[in-house]
Formats: sequence, C-alpha cells, structure tokens
Amino acid sequence: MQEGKPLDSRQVNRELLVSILNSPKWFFGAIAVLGFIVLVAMSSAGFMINQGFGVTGLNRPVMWGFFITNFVFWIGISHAGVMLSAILRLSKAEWRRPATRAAEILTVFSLMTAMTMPLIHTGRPWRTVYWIYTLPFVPYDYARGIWPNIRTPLVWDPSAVYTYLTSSILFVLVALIPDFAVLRDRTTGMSHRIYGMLAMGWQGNARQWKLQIIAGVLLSALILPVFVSVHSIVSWDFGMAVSVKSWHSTIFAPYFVVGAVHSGVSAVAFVLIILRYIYGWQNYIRHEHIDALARLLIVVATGWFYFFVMEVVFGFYGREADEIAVRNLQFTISPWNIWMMIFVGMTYFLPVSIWLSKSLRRNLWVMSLACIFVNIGMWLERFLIIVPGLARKQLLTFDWYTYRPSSVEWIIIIGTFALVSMLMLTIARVVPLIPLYDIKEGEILRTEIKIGRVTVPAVFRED
Amino acid sequence: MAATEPKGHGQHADMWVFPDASVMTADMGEKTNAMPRPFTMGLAVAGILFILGIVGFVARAADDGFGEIGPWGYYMAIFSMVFMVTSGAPLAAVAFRFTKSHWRRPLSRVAELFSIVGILNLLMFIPLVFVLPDIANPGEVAEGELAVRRTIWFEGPIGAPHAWDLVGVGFLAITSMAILWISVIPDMAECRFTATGFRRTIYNKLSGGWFGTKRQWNSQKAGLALLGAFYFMTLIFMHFVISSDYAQSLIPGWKDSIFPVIYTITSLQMSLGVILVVMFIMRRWGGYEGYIGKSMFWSASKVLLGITLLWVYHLFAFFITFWYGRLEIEQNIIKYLVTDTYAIIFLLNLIFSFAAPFAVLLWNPVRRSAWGPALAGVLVLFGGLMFNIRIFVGAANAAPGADLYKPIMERVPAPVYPDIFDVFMVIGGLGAAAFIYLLSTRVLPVISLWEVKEGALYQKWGKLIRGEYLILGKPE
Amino acid sequence: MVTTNRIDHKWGMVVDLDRCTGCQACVVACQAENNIPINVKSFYQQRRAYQWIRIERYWEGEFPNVKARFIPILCQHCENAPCEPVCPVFATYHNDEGANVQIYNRCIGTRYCSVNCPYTVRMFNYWEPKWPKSLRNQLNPDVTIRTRGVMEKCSFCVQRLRRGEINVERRGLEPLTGERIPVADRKLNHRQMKEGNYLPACVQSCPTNALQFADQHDETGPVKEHFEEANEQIETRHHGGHVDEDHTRVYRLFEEVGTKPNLIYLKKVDAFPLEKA
Amino acid sequence: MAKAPILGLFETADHAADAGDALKAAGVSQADYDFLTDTPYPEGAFGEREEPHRIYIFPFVGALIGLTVGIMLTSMTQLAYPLTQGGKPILSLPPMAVVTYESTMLTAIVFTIIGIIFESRLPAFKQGLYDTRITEGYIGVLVNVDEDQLGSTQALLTQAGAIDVVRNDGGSAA
Repeated sequence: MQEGKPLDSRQVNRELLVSILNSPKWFFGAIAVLGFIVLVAMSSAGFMINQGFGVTGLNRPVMWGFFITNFVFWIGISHAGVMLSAILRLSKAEWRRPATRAAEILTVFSLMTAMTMPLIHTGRPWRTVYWIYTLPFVPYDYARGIWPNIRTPLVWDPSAVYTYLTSSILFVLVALIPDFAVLRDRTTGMSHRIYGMLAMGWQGNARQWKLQIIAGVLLSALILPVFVSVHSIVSWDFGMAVSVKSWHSTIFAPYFVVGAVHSGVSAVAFVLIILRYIYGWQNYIRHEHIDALARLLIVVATGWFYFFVMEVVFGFYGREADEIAVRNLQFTISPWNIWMMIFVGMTYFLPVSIWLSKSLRRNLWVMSLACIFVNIGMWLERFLIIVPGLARKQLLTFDWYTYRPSSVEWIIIIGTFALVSMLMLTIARVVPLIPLYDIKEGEILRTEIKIGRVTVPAVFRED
Repeated sequence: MAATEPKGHGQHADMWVFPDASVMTADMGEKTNAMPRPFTMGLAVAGILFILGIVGFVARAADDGFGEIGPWGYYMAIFSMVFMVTSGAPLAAVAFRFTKSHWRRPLSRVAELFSIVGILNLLMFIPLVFVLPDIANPGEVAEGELAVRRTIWFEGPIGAPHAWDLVGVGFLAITSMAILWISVIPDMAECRFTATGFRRTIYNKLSGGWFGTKRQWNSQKAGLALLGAFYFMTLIFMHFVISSDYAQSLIPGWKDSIFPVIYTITSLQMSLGVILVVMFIMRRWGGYEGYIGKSMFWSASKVLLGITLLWVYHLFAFFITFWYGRLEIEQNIIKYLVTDTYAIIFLLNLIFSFAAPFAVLLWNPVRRSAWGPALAGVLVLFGGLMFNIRIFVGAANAAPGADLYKPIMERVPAPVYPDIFDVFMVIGGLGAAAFIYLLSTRVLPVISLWEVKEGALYQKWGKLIRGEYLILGKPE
Repeated sequence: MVTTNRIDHKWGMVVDLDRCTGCQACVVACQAENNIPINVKSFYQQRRAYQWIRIERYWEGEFPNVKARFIPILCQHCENAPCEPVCPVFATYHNDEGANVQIYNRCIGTRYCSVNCPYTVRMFNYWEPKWPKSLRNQLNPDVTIRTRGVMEKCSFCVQRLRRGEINVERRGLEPLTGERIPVADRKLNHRQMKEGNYLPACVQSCPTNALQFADQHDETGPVKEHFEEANEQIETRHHGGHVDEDHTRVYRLFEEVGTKPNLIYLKKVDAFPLEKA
Repeated sequence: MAKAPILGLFETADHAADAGDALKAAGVSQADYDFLTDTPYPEGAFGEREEPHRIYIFPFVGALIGLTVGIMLTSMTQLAYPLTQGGKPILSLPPMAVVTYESTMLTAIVFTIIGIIFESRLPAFKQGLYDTRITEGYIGVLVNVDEDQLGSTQALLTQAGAIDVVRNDGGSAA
C-alpha cells in the first residue's frame, strides 16, 4: 500500500509549492508555443464563422462531425475528476491523496473547452451566445414569450454541463482554502494579499478542519449523481434521435458514462505522470498510485467493453435493414472497419494487456503510452458512433454520403488540446496541483501493524 | 462473546473489532450443530411452502402441459427471482474479496452459501427449456412474419437457445459450488476433528488433506480470485442470455439494449438485500452479534444505496429513449410494461425497488443501524419480485402462437392475473429457496472462520496522541 | 391573425409515382419560387445542393435489363415530426394546418433537426447565398432570403397559401375572374385551389400531375380517397390488423419510423415488370 | 474583564496535547482554547471537545428550493408558448424530469458550499492571533484568557514545551 518514506511538513511545502514559487525557463516557452497554437485555432474558427460552414467537411447527410465528436470527447475527459476524487473519497482509498486535485482541475478545464465546441458548431454562434450564455438573465426572445425548448436534449445538455461545471469549480475552491492559507503564509506583496483574500482568513482550527473533511465527503456524494447525469444527457443527444438507427439505443447513457470514466481516468494518470516528471514529485506521485490507477482502469475498461458488446449485439439483434446498413459500414467497409479495429484495440485490448502485468503498469513510459492509446481510441469511438450513423441514416441510398474533415476542423481540434494543456500549465503556477494538507494528513495517519516478522503498512481510520 | 464494542471517541462509538480466534471454532461448531426452536419453525414453514409449490407446479403441468409458454409466465417469474437472488449472492463475496474490504469478512460465507440453492435453479429451469418456443417459425413464412424470430442467437447454433441456456445455468451452478467449496475448505479442515456425525464425514471427505501450508493458502487464494473473475463474467453473460431469451425476444420488436443491464443490476440489488436480511436475522435471533458488526451493515448499505440509484437511473435511460422515440412498437412496449397493462405492478416495482429503499437508506443513522439495511433489503426483494412478474408474465403472454414471429407486437395485450396454482408456485419457489438455504446452514459454518481470523490480524485499536482509533492494515 | 376558418385546413400532397417521369420541373419551379440559391457544380460535389424537392433516381434490376425509377422527395410534413422537438429555440414546429414550418429568424443552426430527419430534406445554408446580378430581379419578394447558418426546407409554399387566403377568405374574390364568392364558400377548398390561388410551385408545374395537392378536410378534393385509404391503413395497422401490400397503391415513406407524414405516395404500376432473373 | 488571545507554538503534537491537558487542569474552559494545525488531525486527537454543526440541513433545503424552481421553470416555459412539436404533449413530463433534476442538484450543491463556508465561520475578515509557522507543521494552541492571566498562561504553555509564545502586545518568551 503505502510505499515511500515519511515526509515532514516543511518538506511537503517546499517540494509541492515548487510549481508556484519557482518560474523555470521552459514554462514561458511552453506557454508561448501552446498559446500560438490556440491563437491559430481561434483565428481559423473566426474564419469559419465569417465564411460560413462551407469551409468544413460537413454535408447534407453528415451534419455533425469533428466538433461534436470533440465535444463528447472533452466532456468524457471531464468525468475523470469527480470519478476519482468522489468515489475514492467515499471509499476512503488512501492512494487518492495526490490524484484528486489534478483530476478536479482537469475536469473544470476540459468542461470549459468542451463547451466551446457546440458554440462554434452552431450556424449562427452570435445567436447562440445570446440564447445560451445569457440564459439565466435574459432568456431567448423572452419578450415574445419564447423560452428555450426544454423538450430537446440540446437544452438538457447545458443545464447538466453547467451544473457540473459550477459544482466542480466550487468543489475545487473549497478544497483549496487550506492550501491558499499555506500560500498566504509563504508569499509576500500582491500575491500575499490575493492568497489572503482567497484563504478567507483560514486559521486551521479544529472546527474548520472538521468541516473541511465533511465538505469533501458530502460534496463528493452530491456531485456523483450530477457526474453520472452529465454524460448520460450528452449521450441522449444521440439516443433521442429516432431517425438515426444506430444512435437510437437505450444503452447509450451508461455506455457513454463508462467510456467517459475510462478515457478520463487514463487522462488523469497521464497528467499525473507528466506532473511527476516536470516538477519532480517522485515522493508524492509514486508508482503505487499509478499502479492503483491502472488496476482501477482494468475494471473500468472491462465494464466499458461489456457495454460496447451489448450495443453492437443489439444493433444486429433488430435485423432492421437500415441499422444493418450502418453496422455494415462500420465493420466491413474500408476505411471505417480499419478505424474500428484500431479503436477497439487501442481502447481495450492493448492497454488492458499492458495493465495486467505489474511490471509494465509500473513502468511510467509504457503506462503513459497506454493512457494515450486509450484516449485516441475513445476519440475514435465517438467519431465512429457519430459519423457512420449519419452517413447511412435511412434507406434512401440516394442520399448516402461520407465525411472528410477539412483542415479548419483539424486545426480547431488540435487547438482544443493545446488550450487544455495551456490552462493546466497556467493553473499549476497559481494553485498547488497536489493538495498539501491531504498529503500531510496521510503522513499523520500512516502507521504499520506487526504480524510475526512482517510489518504491514496500515492507516488510522476515524470511522 | 469476544467481540468488543469499545468506547471510541465521538462518531466511531459503535466501532467493532473482530472476535479473538481462540474461541471461535468451538463456538461456530456448536452453533452449526444447534437446532434452536425458531430455526426449526422457519424450516417447517419453508418446507410447507415448498410442498405447496410442487403441488402448484404439478397442477399447472396437468392443466396446460408444456406446449404453450403463456400459462408458465408466473413460473418464469419465480424462477428468474430465485435465479437472480441466488446467482447474484456469491458475487457479493467475490466482489468485496476483490476490493479487499475488511468489513466483508463476516459476509462472505453467508453470500457463498446461496450457491447451494443453485441446484434449485437448475431443477426449476428444466421445465422452462420445454416451454420456450422455437427460434425458427414453425408455420412457413407467411405474410408479415419472420422466418426466424429475433433472438440473441440469430440463426442459432444447434440446439439454441434451449440446450445452451440449460448448459449455461448448470455451468453457473457448478462454478458457484466450486467457489463455495474452495472457500470453505479451510473451515471444514478446522472443524473436522471437533465435528460429529455426518458433518465429520463430510468435512473429512471435502476438506481434502488441508493442513494450511503456505502453498495451500496461496493456491486457495489464487483459486478463489480466478474462479471469482470467471464466475463474474459467466454470470453477466447468463443474465444477458436469460433476460433476452425469456423476456426480450418473446415480445416481438422489443429491441432494448439496456434491458440485460437492468436485469443484472436488479439481481445485484436483490442479492445484496437478501444477504443483509440474512445477516440481520443471524445477528438478532441467531446469536451472531459477536461476529457481525454494525460496520458491516453500514458499508454494505452504502453499496446497496448506490445500486438502488443505479437501478432507477437505468430504468429512466430506457424510459426516456422509448418515450422520446415514439416508434409504434416503443409506444406499445411502454403501454404494455409501464403505463397501461401492468401499470400497478410497475408502480409497486418502482416504489419498492427505488423509492422506499432510497428513503430508508438516505439517512446515515439508519445506515449505521442493523435494522435499517435489513428493512431496505426486504423492500428491495419485494420490488424485485414485482419486476420479475411485470417482465416475465408480460413476456410470456405478449405474442401467443404465430404472433411471436411478427416483426413487432402490434396490439397491447391485456394483463394476466395469477390463478391459485400460480400463487402456489410463486410462494413455493421462495419457500424452496429458503428451505435449501436453511438446511445448508446446518451443514457448513455460516461465518467464514478463516476470513474472520485473517481479518483479526489486520486490524487493532491504536492511540494517536490522545484519541483511540481503529488501525487497518492493508497488505500489498 | 389566425382566422377561424383557417383552423380546419389540413394540407397534404399525393405523389403518384406511376405518373412521375423524373423531368425535374418541380425542382426548377421550387428553385425559382423559393429564392433558393443556384446549385453550382461544387455544391453537388460536396453534397450540399439546396433542393427543397429532389428527384431520387434508383436503378431496378441488373444491366442490361435495368429500369430507372424516380421518386420525388420533399419535406413530408410529418404529424410526429422528429425534427421538431429537438430544436432548442422553437425554430421549427407544427402549425395548425398540418404543416411543419421553419422560422428562419429563430434558427441558430444546431443542425439537430436535419440530423433527426429520416428523409434528409432539411437544407443547411453552408454559404452565404449569392445570385448573379442578372438574377437579382427574379427573386420572389414574398420569400425571405436565408442567411448562412440557418436551416431551410419545403414550406408547402406558405407564401402562396397566405396570398390565396387573403384573396378568398378576406376579400372574397376569385383571384382570376375577380367575381365575388358567396360567403359560405369563402374558404380555401378544392375549387379555389388553382393557379394564382394556392398551389405549391412544384404541384403547379408538374406536367403529368404526378403531384397533387389538397386539403385533407376538403370533401370535394380530387385525392380525397387516397387520404382516406391511407388513414384506414394506419387505423388497421394501429389495431393490429394486416394490410395486404399487393392490393393497395397507397403508402407513406418510412411508415415504421412512425412519423405519420402528410405526404402520400402511390406505387408505380409497372406494365412490363422485369423478369426476375 | 476583557479577554486577550495568546498563542503557543509547539513542535510536536504530543506537547500541544500536553498543553491542552494543562490548560484543562488550570480550569480554562474548552471553549477558550483551540488547536491550530496545518492538516486535519483525526477528531479528538488532542482530546479537544466536539464541535457541533448543522451542515447537513443545508443540502436538503437547497434541494427543496431547487426542486420547486425547476418544476416551475420547466412547466411554465412549456406553457408560456404552446407550440405542438412532433406530436408530443405541450406539457411533457420526462424532459421536465431531466432539467428539474439538474436544478435540484445544482441548488443543493451551492447551498452545501454556502453552509460549509458559514459553518466554518469563514470568511474571517479580521484574522485572530496567528503565526505563519503553523503552516510549517508547528501546532498552535490559541488560548483566550483574562488579561491578568496572560503571564501565567504563557508560563504554562512554555512549561508544556512551547518553542514560542505569541501575544498581541508583542510580549514573547523565546
């Protein structure tokens, strides 16, 4: 269980605040490069909005393409945060300690990034902004008594995603208060004042700590249902579409949720490995944590595979010509069948066979590779659900067509990845990505039990 | 008894430490031998119900024979009920053993003992093999009918689905038995010298030269883990098969990919519920307070709460998709199973599988008690029975005769009410399961001795500065 | 301004495939009537052609003995239109005359309606519409020009409907002859459904009368019996009865999707069917 | 007589606990001294009293409010502009369920956050006696005593092993 040597409080402060108190050269270089990519992406999005959607590869049967795929993908990544911090908090898993905050912050940023996708994918974003982002204050055309149509999944979506976003941000902020206090005591001048304000005069007395602990558990329990609902509702964007046979499947909600957890947790593992590498946090993000993540991922991946098989089996079960047409495209027609093979291999068979071996999953290089595979695979999964379904929508074969993304779409997709990495790097300058007090608590609670000759690592449990 | 409920600080006042190993074996041995009055009473009642069930079955067979599946709806329901509970229960032991949760230790054996009822599953399943209609359309392909009805077997390998289903159920029973046996070997070996009579012979036969060498322990643990994973996959697959062959494919045009998942979740929910009920009975009347701590109920009820929420979530995922899609068949299915034909049953199902247990388990004090989780378990079991009646009675009577081979269920049938024989069969099935389980508790120790003793090693009370807390050891 | 006697219109169209020659006159008429941008070659190549009504061509049989089949496909104005409830801004809904209408001002272009349309008859404006200078003056003043990023689709030529209503229901004038209509008849019934009153452009221009347009509530309509037959079929299917496909010509497109279209197709009666090789 | 704060800093938790016992022995009421730490010690680690709180009320209140708001919003927006869409009823319940669920959860969570901030007596605009060494692992024992007892308390703390004692009037022992 608990490897690694005990750490004292000063050392924890010194080593974990390194990302904030030092400012290495590579940081600004990285920010510059990523920022440039983001700028290019933004300008190409502007070009697309200015010119109209003709610049994309979309066409009449395939009206949704890369943007929606990317939207679903980032929503999926965002499911890592709560999945880890909430479930592991509730199950009192010791190894959660270094992982939680990075995961939550990844959640926040991937959600923000995800929500830019449906915005720029609408034909008239200016109207969309007016409609969606002013929703709480000035409903769309409220003067004429027209409010958003709550019958559509496209309204369920923002309601769920913004609920999730708000709760995650608040969750992170509350959990940050004690660490803001640490920063307040370590900094001077302007930043001292800002951190002081954020710490809200935290003293660290018994009452505050008790409520901090309760906050962790209670909020986890409350956010968990939201987290499940978010991706279910995203999946219902497709599940409600009765005309697209391969989408109109009842299993989509849990199928998407498990897939999201799968990609999200692998993303968190990847982020942790990166953090360990660039900030030298070997004492905190230890092999045991990556190992535990990998073992969790084996279960999640297998669950995902079960849902995947169910979805495919019942796709054929119906024996309906229009659905068979879609499956036919997915599984037998090049290049789709090749993509399908790559997707299943990268999402399940390859990484799981890696995770099954202890030595491999403890090898950080192999592990990060596996996590990247999973995410490529999950991106492909969404793509292979969305596009073939539309390309073979119904039996009017005269209208069948395929889809080839344009350079604009590619650039914007790459831009989103750059955006998330940039935001993560920037936030690492502002808040500690590993909760200091959580680590310190772990250090206090860790002990060991002697059984005969062996000493088993153990923990104090409050309840 | 050796169990101590020390006065911890504040919220962990009812924290509980496992009994010391010294007295356990003897105590368990005599408890297994004893025949207390409440036990014999329960056994008698269960036996009477069992006989009633057999009567009902014979009468039904005499009345309708095995030609039509319609009259056997309630029999299917009760079979599925017993199957869900007893096949899901060993999974609880497997799963919590996999997660290395210390609180599971008193629970494992109670769960594993249900695999003995697997024999009942097998027996009850055999008649269903005969009533299940053929895949291929007996009448040649008429207008608007399918040559081969929709099943998960498609064109079907030889003997599908009948032979394969039977093989599957039997296989499942055997696997769970194997898990039980491997898990019980050390205890039998421990009791074989103290036990008397037929138990002594059984223990000697089955404990297979166990002396608890390191090698034996390792192989036993490995065997349990492997069999567990194997059992898990087989079980999920068999849930998929049964729920498809005996429910979904009997309603023409019902294409609902989430239904097997709902079936599995209902099964897990019910099996955890029944385990909690049994634990409560043992704790309250069986004199096992020393072994079964409140912390077990607390943790298990959290899991039950999670499963309950999952259940309603999957149900809604099914409902919203069908409601929104508005295909004719989808509307018919909703009318048939949810809003019109079996509306009352559905309502009961919803209340007892979700609303009531949720309202009970929502409160932490209730979860920490022993009666709360048990109450939730009873509710969940009743809800599950409603679920099975709704689904399987509905499926059996959805498409009589040739309608089964129509592409969709065109009209919404009327509900089918149970006659006296159906009632007999339902209560009889439950009684039979209870009867077999009760008997099994007299043969094997109901508490997994080796696991509880192992658990006692890994936790103790320790002081941190001024407070006293539980110390949990986490091997690897 | 909903007038009382407009309520009980229920527009519908009958497409007689036996008469359709695939001449594309309807397509051109629709193009001209509804200010649809010119479909240049690249639009077809990118599968983004604007065609509120299109003629789909299918080959029957194997070469050499092969027949071309034509089917005009336009918005089916479904009763249970899948495209409607998915619009987040109420840009499309079902009006009280059985027509599925699109409101361009509200549309924000999520394209969900098109995704959810089984007939793929909803057109998205991928580019800002452009016309050569010479064609500026032929644009129909009654029809708005759609900007880029909005959905558009067949509207049953609603502008013509309104004009006809104004002529008949308000002014009570026979539009061509100009004679007064007795008050009892001041309703768009079959007799007034003629040129200049209310016929969709495609129907008006169809040389073989393959397209016929009528008010389903109109007792005197020419295609009344077809609607009745179709409705009977729906009834029988709904009550579990069986419809003999061989002895009826009437069918609706994608009946099984349950959209209940207001368009009816009449099967082709092939005098010389291909011998099944 | 006015009370004044005094803060003793301890290197180890045991010394701090000793100080707590000493204070208790000296008859200082439990409400008057508090342990400042940089990490949550398990409850009762210093033998301190249990803090009562009413945090669990907040989410339920929030959920109730969110539920009513959600139901009203969804039903009214549908009835405000009755348009037939896809043959669905004007007041469609299943979609209402989805949006109402979200609003319920959102309000519950927001109320929980408010409750936590409020119950932990934050934001404390003027921070009491404090020392930055606390976030370096030192344990602070913050005592409120009558001003004339400051000296004795300071002695008591130092005797219990405080490496430093901080007072508002700047008096310091180490």
